[in-house]
Amino acid sequence: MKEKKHNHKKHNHENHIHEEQIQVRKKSMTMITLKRLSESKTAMIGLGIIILIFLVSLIGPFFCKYGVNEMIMADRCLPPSAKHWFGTDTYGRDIFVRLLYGGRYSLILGISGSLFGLAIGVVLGLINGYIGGAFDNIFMRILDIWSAIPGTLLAVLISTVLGPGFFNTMVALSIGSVPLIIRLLRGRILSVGHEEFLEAATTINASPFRIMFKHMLPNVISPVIVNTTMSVGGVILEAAALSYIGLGIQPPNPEWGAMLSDAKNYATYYPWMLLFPGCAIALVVLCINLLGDGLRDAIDPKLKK
Amino acid sequence: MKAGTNRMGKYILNRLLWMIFVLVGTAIVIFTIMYFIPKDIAKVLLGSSATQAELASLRERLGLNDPYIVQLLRYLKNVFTKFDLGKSYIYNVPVMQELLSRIPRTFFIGCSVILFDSLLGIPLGLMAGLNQNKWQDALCMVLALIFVSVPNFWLALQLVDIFAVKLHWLPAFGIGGIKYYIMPVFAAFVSGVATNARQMRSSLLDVTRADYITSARAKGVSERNVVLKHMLPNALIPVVTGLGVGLGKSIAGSVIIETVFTIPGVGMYLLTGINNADYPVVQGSIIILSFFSALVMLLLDIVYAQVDPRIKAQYSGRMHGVTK
Amino acid sequence: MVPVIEIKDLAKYFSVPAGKNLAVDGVSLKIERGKTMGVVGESGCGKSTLGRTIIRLYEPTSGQILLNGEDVSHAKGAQLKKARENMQIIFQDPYSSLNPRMTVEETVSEPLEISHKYKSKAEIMDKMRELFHRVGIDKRYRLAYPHEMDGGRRQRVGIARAIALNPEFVMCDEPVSALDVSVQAQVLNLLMDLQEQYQLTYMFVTHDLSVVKHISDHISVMYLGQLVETSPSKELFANPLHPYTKALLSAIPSIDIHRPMQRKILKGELTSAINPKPGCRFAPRCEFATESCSAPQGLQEVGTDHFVSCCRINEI
Amino acid sequence: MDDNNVFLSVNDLVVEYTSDKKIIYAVNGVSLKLEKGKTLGLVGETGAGKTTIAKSILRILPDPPAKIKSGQCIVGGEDMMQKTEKEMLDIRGNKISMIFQDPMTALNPIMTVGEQIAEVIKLHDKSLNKKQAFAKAMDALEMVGIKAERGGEFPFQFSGGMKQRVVIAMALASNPELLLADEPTTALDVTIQAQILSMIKELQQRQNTSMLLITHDLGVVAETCDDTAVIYAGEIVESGSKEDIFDHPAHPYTIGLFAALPKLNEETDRLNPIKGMTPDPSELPEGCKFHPRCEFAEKKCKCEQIPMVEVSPGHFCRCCRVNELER
Repeated sequence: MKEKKHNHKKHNHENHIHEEQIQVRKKSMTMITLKRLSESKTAMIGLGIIILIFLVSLIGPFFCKYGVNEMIMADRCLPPSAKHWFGTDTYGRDIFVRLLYGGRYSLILGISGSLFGLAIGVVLGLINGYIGGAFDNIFMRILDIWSAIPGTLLAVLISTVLGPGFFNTMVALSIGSVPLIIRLLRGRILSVGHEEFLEAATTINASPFRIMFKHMLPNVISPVIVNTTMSVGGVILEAAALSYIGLGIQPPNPEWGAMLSDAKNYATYYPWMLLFPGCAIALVVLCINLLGDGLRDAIDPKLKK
Repeated sequence: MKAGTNRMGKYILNRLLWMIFVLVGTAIVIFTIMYFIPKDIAKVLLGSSATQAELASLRERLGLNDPYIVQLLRYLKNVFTKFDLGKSYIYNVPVMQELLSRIPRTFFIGCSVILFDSLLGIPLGLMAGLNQNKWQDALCMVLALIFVSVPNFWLALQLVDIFAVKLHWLPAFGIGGIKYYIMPVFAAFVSGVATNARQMRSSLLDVTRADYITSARAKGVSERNVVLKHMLPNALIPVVTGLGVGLGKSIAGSVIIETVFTIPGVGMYLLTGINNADYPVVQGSIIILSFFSALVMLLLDIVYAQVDPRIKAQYSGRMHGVTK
Repeated sequence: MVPVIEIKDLAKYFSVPAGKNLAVDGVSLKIERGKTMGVVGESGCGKSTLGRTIIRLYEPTSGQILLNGEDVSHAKGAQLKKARENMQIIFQDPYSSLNPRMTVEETVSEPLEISHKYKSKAEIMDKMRELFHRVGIDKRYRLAYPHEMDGGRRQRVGIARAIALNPEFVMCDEPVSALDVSVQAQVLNLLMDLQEQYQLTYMFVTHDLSVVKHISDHISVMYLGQLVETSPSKELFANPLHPYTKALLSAIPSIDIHRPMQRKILKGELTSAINPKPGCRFAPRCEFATESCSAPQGLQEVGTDHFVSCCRINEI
Repeated sequence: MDDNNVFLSVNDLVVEYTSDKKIIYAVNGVSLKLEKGKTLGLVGETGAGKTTIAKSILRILPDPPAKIKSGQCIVGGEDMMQKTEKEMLDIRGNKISMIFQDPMTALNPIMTVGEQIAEVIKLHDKSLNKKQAFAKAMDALEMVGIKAERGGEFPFQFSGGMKQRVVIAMALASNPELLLADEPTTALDVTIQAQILSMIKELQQRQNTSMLLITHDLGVVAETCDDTAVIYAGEIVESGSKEDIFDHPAHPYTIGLFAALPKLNEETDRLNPIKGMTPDPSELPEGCKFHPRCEFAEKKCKCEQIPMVEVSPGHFCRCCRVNELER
């Protein structure tokens, strides 16, 4: 049953290639993970809603009859109706339209803040993992200090110093997440670091750069990716909190936290002003967490069943 | 057992030294970030109408003309030898004095939050993990997911609306008796409970697969004791670590929660400082909050060493292969 | 003839919290072309460290490594690159020795690409096909990932990677310990076939004495970082002299049920090579130990190519 | 084998695992017999179902994913499968004990070894108070050659061999009638393996314990066992006395195993490996599970359910061509 085309090169130690009828399929770990992820209903619902919100917040405003900062004095403080789906605020601005615009801020801020932190963390973590030794000792002490200042406080501090603005807020939000990413990476590098394929790469003269990015990174990154996915939700919450206390994104920009801050004094009389932005934040964060949970289960399926 | 206490003493001493190191480091970092504030403080304080001479004399008085390193060392010396965090630019009151009256309130909220986080989160996670894929699990995890997703200040605002404004059960803001703290603490601990429950569940599921659990079953240990004596202590180890992370969040959260409930704590003070560009206040508040966080971390480290004997043993030299 | 590998007084120390770990401490040996040197010893005796130091995965603390007579012990840059192409390694654990994120093809072609010896993609593909054939991997596994293959096949991929650049010296670090008996025999045969065809020189590190006897021409026994006995393979099994070698040989469970081995059960355990006292490191477990054993020991020739490090060798 | 003297008898045990919607056929109708005070060696390669059998006897397989489909495990006349969970608690660690393969992970990392041994002693002798149980645990430690004063130490303070001694002390602390030893020396070095094996042997003889020794190492079987059963892909392919199997192996798989082994007292140029690999337990071949690797395989090997044949008194073999192949 041996394959015919092999016979011309018959060799004395070929007896193990017997009856290989199975088709060898190419399935990388990434593809297996994605397939498992796609099988998780909750994760897919989460992903679907996030994409939907993102698209609607990008395209939606073009189709709305109200401008984002368009104040209609006659329509102040209206409850939800067919005209204003989610009601209007104290300046007569349409809350639905503002929520759509605000979705861009929240999502982009959440994603870019997490990615920025991820990038810094990965670079520092990899360099530290590769050098190791005494450098690692000193680096970990620095990290101890870095993480001793609670993340949100660091964000408050940095946005105070840098001042408001989208980029500044993003930097402020991401700095606090870096130590955790480095720790996660370090833990993984320590457990993978002694694996023999890294030694093998050294013996075939692979460059440090190649070892770090081709051999080490793909094998240590998965818990970091899960963490980053989850942290998008955290960053959105933090961004909202910053705006709420008057830092970060500033009014009249319709950031969801800033909208809550505007509305806080009228909650008793006009509950919709508070309800809709809050629900929007909770919904987006919930969906991101669903996706993150699904991703974690897909990467580490042991936890599931 | 004498060796045990000795080992513990060594461990605590080591952690204390580490904490002092971290405190100094934190102070340096915070000072440095504040130093690079791109505003001319003298101008902020005196307004745009001030003359050059006035500005210069104010800068001189505040020591702003000294080089960075001199200012830093002066600040560190004041903080660590005199417990002096400087004077508020606006009110001209020592920051430390103002903070002392506020610290207990913030610490009370912070400690209650950590307490409830662990007292509620751990049993919930345990229940979920032990009933994996059953309705209890599903219920806990759905609740946990919702709770981590809700912004705490929004929850706080809704609570005020319901319990204070509509039902008149609880005071909406300010300080007074214990009932002033019920809503703030609740709003602050909800997401921590959820985080802990999720962590507890996953670490319990990890432990379930461990070989020593099989070997405990093979000894004839009842399922109840397998859980209580073998699984739980081992599963708690990562949860205790997680508490440290949650702690940072809850302390930072105090800034927001105090704002919502107008509680005159460290967080409110910090925020007033930010709004008034009163930088000694900002700096002092953040340092105090970080110190508090470091202190609780130290306590957690000690708890951690109690749960995991391997930590303590590092300080006695009696590990396998390192003996003699 | 110049031996392919010769090491002189090689030492590799590691700093550990408790002091210095003398993982390899003054080891000298040579391996002739086309021969196999077996290195046996228990876990923690430094046999793997020795092999890894020789192929320059670790920087030696002192001593010399001669590759075809050329000192490569502190080689750097281009010289090190050239030396590494000539010295390869086959690992113990086929699960951790292959990058789980790379296909078989990527793993095997990587050394070919890095070496820049092949000008085009086509040449690399040709060479790779030849390698697959040599080690007996069906080319349908080209695009498979390690997790899709069993231990035996993974080990073959590891072997293909090691011989890709036609090295002269291959250090085999327990290459069959993780495999089942039936597959173990397949891999051992493959290694011996390759040696025959390409005149490979092996250093075969293992704890399994029956395997090492089968494959080696020469055997060195290590204990806590030092050689205690080295001899031609047959001679060692016929006439073991060091008390540790004797105990080791007698400990092998034999499948001959009618002639049970006279068992010598060693007391105590292998400790560690951290801050050892001078003298024979085996003495605390040795039934013949006397005061003279606490003096530093050296290898002495007791027969043709047969060296033993024991001061009481003539008395026992 | 004298049927009256049989202490452990496993009859037609079938165990399956479910994972990712696939069914893994781990144990497919295994029957074993073991006499009082004797040792039965169960030999097989990775994934052959050895450990699953031992865990089934103790009923400690995690369910799900594992499921005991059918079969009996009769120990001292009582079927373990019929016992309630409460009755099993009294049996585990008392009447039947188990030694695990990996001593590194088999001990609870945050309990002292003394506590862990005392736990099993106190569980099965309720009359003892904490102190007495601890004192007995110290005796058990001394029995396996560990100084009693180390009882207050944690597992990470012991080396691998020492940990395995602790595991053995734990298993033997309450004088079990049946000991299930799952690869007790695989993770250890040869000289330590020799120590541990001879110690197990000695303690077993002293307490007249019956032992099921699970291993992949034929050498270990040769040295310690009275009877032998060879398992392949969840089926016993050959069983009999040690002499039957080692002197007259009958099944092509057993013969192949011996041939693939490098021998100490023979000079061979090349080994004779068994071709191919062990089958995936979720896609077992029809008929004889070994036929794709067997050099004697014929058409009938591929479709029939092969029964056990008695080749000589007490020596059974699951091969339909065994009589034709007889030398």
